Amino acid sequence: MSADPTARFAVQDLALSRGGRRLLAGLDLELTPGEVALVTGANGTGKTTLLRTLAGLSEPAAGHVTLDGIPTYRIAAGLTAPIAFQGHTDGLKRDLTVEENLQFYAAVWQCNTAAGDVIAELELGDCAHRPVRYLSAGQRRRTALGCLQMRPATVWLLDEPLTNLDARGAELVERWLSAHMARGGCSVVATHRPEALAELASVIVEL
Amino acid sequence: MSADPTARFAVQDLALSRGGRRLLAGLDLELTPGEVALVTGANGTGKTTLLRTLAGLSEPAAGHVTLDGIPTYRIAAGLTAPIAFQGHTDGLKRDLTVEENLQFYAAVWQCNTAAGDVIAELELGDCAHRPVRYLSAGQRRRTALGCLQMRPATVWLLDEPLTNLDARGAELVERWLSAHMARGGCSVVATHRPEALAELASVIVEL
Amino acid sequence: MNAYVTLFARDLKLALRRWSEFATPLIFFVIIASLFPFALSPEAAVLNQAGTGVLWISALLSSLLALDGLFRTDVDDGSMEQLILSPTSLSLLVLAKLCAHWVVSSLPLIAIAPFIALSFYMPVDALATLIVALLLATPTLSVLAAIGAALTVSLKTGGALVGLLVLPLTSPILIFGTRATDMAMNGESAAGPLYLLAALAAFSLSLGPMTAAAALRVSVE
Amino acid sequence: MNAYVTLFARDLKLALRRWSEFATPLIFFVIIASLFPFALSPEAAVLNQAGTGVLWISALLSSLLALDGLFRTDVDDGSMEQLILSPTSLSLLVLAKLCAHWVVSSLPLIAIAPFIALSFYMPVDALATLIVALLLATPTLSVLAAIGAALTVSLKTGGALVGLLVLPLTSPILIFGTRATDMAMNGESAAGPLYLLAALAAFSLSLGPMTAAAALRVSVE
Amino acid sequence: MSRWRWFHLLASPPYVYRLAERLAPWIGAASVLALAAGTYGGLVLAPPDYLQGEGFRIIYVHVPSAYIGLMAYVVMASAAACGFIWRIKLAHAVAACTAPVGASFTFLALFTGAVWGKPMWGTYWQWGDARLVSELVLLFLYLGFMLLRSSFDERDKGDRVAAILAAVGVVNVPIIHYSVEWWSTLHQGATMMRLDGPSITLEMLIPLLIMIGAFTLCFAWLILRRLQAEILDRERRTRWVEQLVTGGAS
Ligand code: HEM
Ligand SMILES: Nc1ncnc2c1ncn2[C@@H]1O[C@H](COP(=O)(O)OP(=O)(O)OP(=O)(O)O)[C@@H](O)[C@H]1O
Ligand SMILES: Nc1ncnc2c1ncn2[C@@H]1O[C@H](COP(=O)(O)OP(=O)(O)OP(=O)(O)O)[C@@H](O)[C@H]1O
Ligand SMILES: [Mg+2]
Ligand SMILES: [Mg+2]
Repeated sequence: MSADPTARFAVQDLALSRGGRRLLAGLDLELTPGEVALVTGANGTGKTTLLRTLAGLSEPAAGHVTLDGIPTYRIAAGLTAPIAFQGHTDGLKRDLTVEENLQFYAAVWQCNTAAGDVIAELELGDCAHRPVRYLSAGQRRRTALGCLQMRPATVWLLDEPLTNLDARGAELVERWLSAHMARGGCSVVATHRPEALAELASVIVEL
Repeated sequence: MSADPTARFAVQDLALSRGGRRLLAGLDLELTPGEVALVTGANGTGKTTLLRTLAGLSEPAAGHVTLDGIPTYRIAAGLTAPIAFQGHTDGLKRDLTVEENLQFYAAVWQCNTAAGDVIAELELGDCAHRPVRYLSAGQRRRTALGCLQMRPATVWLLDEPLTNLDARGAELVERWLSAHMARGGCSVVATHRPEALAELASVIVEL
Repeated sequence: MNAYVTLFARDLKLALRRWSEFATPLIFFVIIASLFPFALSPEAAVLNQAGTGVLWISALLSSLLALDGLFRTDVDDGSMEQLILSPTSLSLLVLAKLCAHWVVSSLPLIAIAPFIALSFYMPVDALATLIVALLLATPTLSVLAAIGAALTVSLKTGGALVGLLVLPLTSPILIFGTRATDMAMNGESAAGPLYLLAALAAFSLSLGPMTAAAALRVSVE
Repeated sequence: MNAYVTLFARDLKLALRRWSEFATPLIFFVIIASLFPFALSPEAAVLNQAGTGVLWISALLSSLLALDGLFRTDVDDGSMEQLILSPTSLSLLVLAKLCAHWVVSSLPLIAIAPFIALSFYMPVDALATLIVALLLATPTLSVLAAIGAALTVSLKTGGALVGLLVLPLTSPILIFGTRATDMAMNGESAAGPLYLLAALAAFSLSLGPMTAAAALRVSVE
Repeated sequence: MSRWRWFHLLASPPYVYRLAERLAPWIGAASVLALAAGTYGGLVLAPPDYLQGEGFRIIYVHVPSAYIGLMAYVVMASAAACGFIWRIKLAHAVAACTAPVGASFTFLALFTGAVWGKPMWGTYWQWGDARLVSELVLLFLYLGFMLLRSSFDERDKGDRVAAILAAVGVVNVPIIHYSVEWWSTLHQGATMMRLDGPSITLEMLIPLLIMIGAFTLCFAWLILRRLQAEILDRERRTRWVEQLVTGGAS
């Protein structure tokens, strides 16, 4: 399951539509290892839809999204899993503790990062054994982001990762993104606060 | 149901706890008509808990929250409703359209603001008749904030109102807050981006 | 009162938004009833005997099934907080939700019950009693289910136990209901069990919404 | 395989944390079973006839009832997206969830069934057949219900629509199940229907998870 | 090579629309003729049954509609499966417009059977009978398909999800059919519905066969017309439909 860290992520002539309405068309984008693309745009312009399509969760209306030449839609259909997606929802089980949630994802992705280390980095030490249901919104978001460390993924697709995070949380996201780039990964981040991540970005896609 | 626009909102020696842990103690705050208090603090320090207690949704561990001398906990128990609370969740029905959601709250609060005007102000014209389920995260948040205009409330309690909003959305919140203050209302806003609302704030509570 | 009507209308609208939603409890009822002959022997004598039971159990199930989500969606999406903070009393609002749910789930079922009863060879004279009994029993079932739903929503794990305690309370309703139907089928007067059902309905409708409202207030805290 | 075990364990753990949700169908089962004698005449002969039917219908309903939420919570909280993107095949993960659900909801029911059967005067010799038949039939019921749940997961309409989709498909199981039980009660060998149940279980377990996975993929889109 | 050309043509809505436009009148006319012939043969030429008297003539509606009801399900499920596997929107359209037609014929079979049952068995409905119950289950399968499809606001998604259901259903139809048959023979012996084997005369049989043919043609005509409507609805935003509509208006 070890993902190739130097993959090429390419978007060609992409068109998206929702409910019969065309959201965007003719989008081209190419990310080489170590690059971050920021996606910005007003509410409802299609950032989330774009990220889901890049992840291979939905099929584009036209065009292609490929990772090393393989369409991501087929990757999502179970070949291998080099793509990590973090959407508006957090993907956590309310009744499991922070630690259990992290361990679950580690097991599913067959990754041997220790949950304890990630929890320490997230500064969630005192709620590690508390069910997620009792966490504050920001603590939940941190846990969800922690799951990123549990996936050996080449491409990170993050939808407004800074939501509900305080200043230290935002710093953490920045640090993790740089580390991911340094490892040769690439990433697409949708955000309403491009200024907070502008230093890292190599491309800015304005929808 | 007409709310007194010039009420006095007072917090005396408030203490909060969750799950047996004391979150804060000895908080005093007094808001006169036209004042906005910003609540800031790291993730998990108790901003949401504070706002819910102010709204009267939960009882404080110690101390009092009063609006013109009446404890808000009793207000919430059904006497009258001069308090509007907007939390992390949006309180919208997924299967109703934007317009229907707004009209519902207008009817429950017996307020005769026209939904159409609010929708226009929210710039949601083209999704007014779309079920909320199909809106983007930001469009949903706007709709939720729109419900504020449907309640003749003196006190606005907003928990991170800027979440998921783009720049124009943030401006709108600012504009509405100023209008509310100009009407003689007061408000408490929890946020991780105090700089965006700093101009309006008369008090900043650092948790 | 205005808020009552609004919430009632909203819940009706939510239910009717898709016609499938309105039709499915009905079809569900028909299907359960038509599956029973598979499990029992399809002879008229046995079916006739079991018909009453089948009808009442199907009625119970279809009024309980949908009720689980009665408050959960409102609590999850934050509407419940808004309703609690609204100027109208929460008990009244709970009653509105209950009534809407009853109209959508129980009323069509009562309308179709006579046909099912006929297909189970119930005598025509007994139908009126069956309908009256269902009209009296279903509100109580709905109230009980609503209390269970409110407790389950509010007390997360521990309180669900209370929800479980509510379920067995439905058995008196079923017993009086089947009793009334059986008596009518035998040509006797079913007034006794019907009065009891009416008393239970009055009792539960007057106290139930308050109880559910109290449980909900805790849930949101 | 590792992911299979993990997901299985997680779902078991979640179920035990919310045990009341899973106990509900069981209580249902007991209530229905204890209530049926009221609807039938309490004579041994009639009860004996109806007992099989009641047992099977309750088994059917209780495996359908809880399954509605099998995927819904995962879809709502975004876990499903993560599972779809994971390196393990989705069919295998669906199978894991199914197995966990079966252990939590069907197994206790099978454990309690003999006691209910005895209370309906079923002969002791027939109990072994009853248990085997339930063991063979419940997996197919769960698979069918899971497919129904996957098809409707992105709809607000919950249990009722699933019922409509799935109940007609379950009639063979009911027929073979009751047939096996009846044959055993008459002292005949029930091998025939049991083999058919086993064949259906093998068939549905091999194709069902794939089908449910395909439905989930479309739904989450 | 040419086989693939056909495949592509059949997946092209305008082509299929025009093809249906050309075929429908012929099939419709043929169906009317056959219906007339079958009705005349069945109601006038065929002699009354020696057991059931004139009442047996309902068979000329009952059996054909029962047969169409079953066949339509197979048509619907195959179309839906093609649509799902090869992602042909048109195949989904075929499935979508077959469902109500099939459900109607199934209902007709149930209804005529019930009406027939009253004089023959003394009751409209008999839970114990295999055919009756499996026909009812078939009706539920249709209703499930239609309800599921219409529950999605995005037609695309509804098509694909319902296709899965149709495929599961088609696997189950034979299982249901046979299991029900075995079940009822266990409890009450042979069913009452049986043409009396060799005793049926040619005069009765031939009109029946003609009626079956006529119903099939009628079914085909209904499907073609409904398919045209469905295509127009699905393609209402395309240029060719616009031209078709404005061209027709001017
Ligand atoms: C609601 C009641 C009824 C239903 C649902 C029903 C259904 C069916 C079905 C599904 C078929 C099979 C057609 C085929 O195999 O292609 C059939 C055939 C037939 N039915 Fe009925 N039926 C009903 C009542 C009756 C009654 C009351 C009679 C007459 C006494 C009757 C006489 C026949 C005959 C003669 C056939 C042709 C049998 C054959 O060719 O094998 N049906 N019916
Ligand atoms: N049942 C509980 N048991 C223990 N701790 C709890 C419980 N419920 C909440 N908490 C804790 O209470 C604290 C306050 O949460 P609250 O949601 O008020 O924080 P917040 O300031 O709004 O944070 P954020 O900025 O992340 O939204 C959190 O640290 C949370 O973990
Ligand atoms: N079924 C549908 N019918 C019509 N429009 C739809 C449907 N589903 C989504 N949309 C629209 O598609 C657009 C794209 O939504 P998306 O969630 O991708 O936006 P976004 O850029 O992420 O916005 P935000 O910044 O608010 O998160 C929105 O305008 C939404 O209203
Ligand atoms: Mg978005
Ligand atoms: Mg908070």
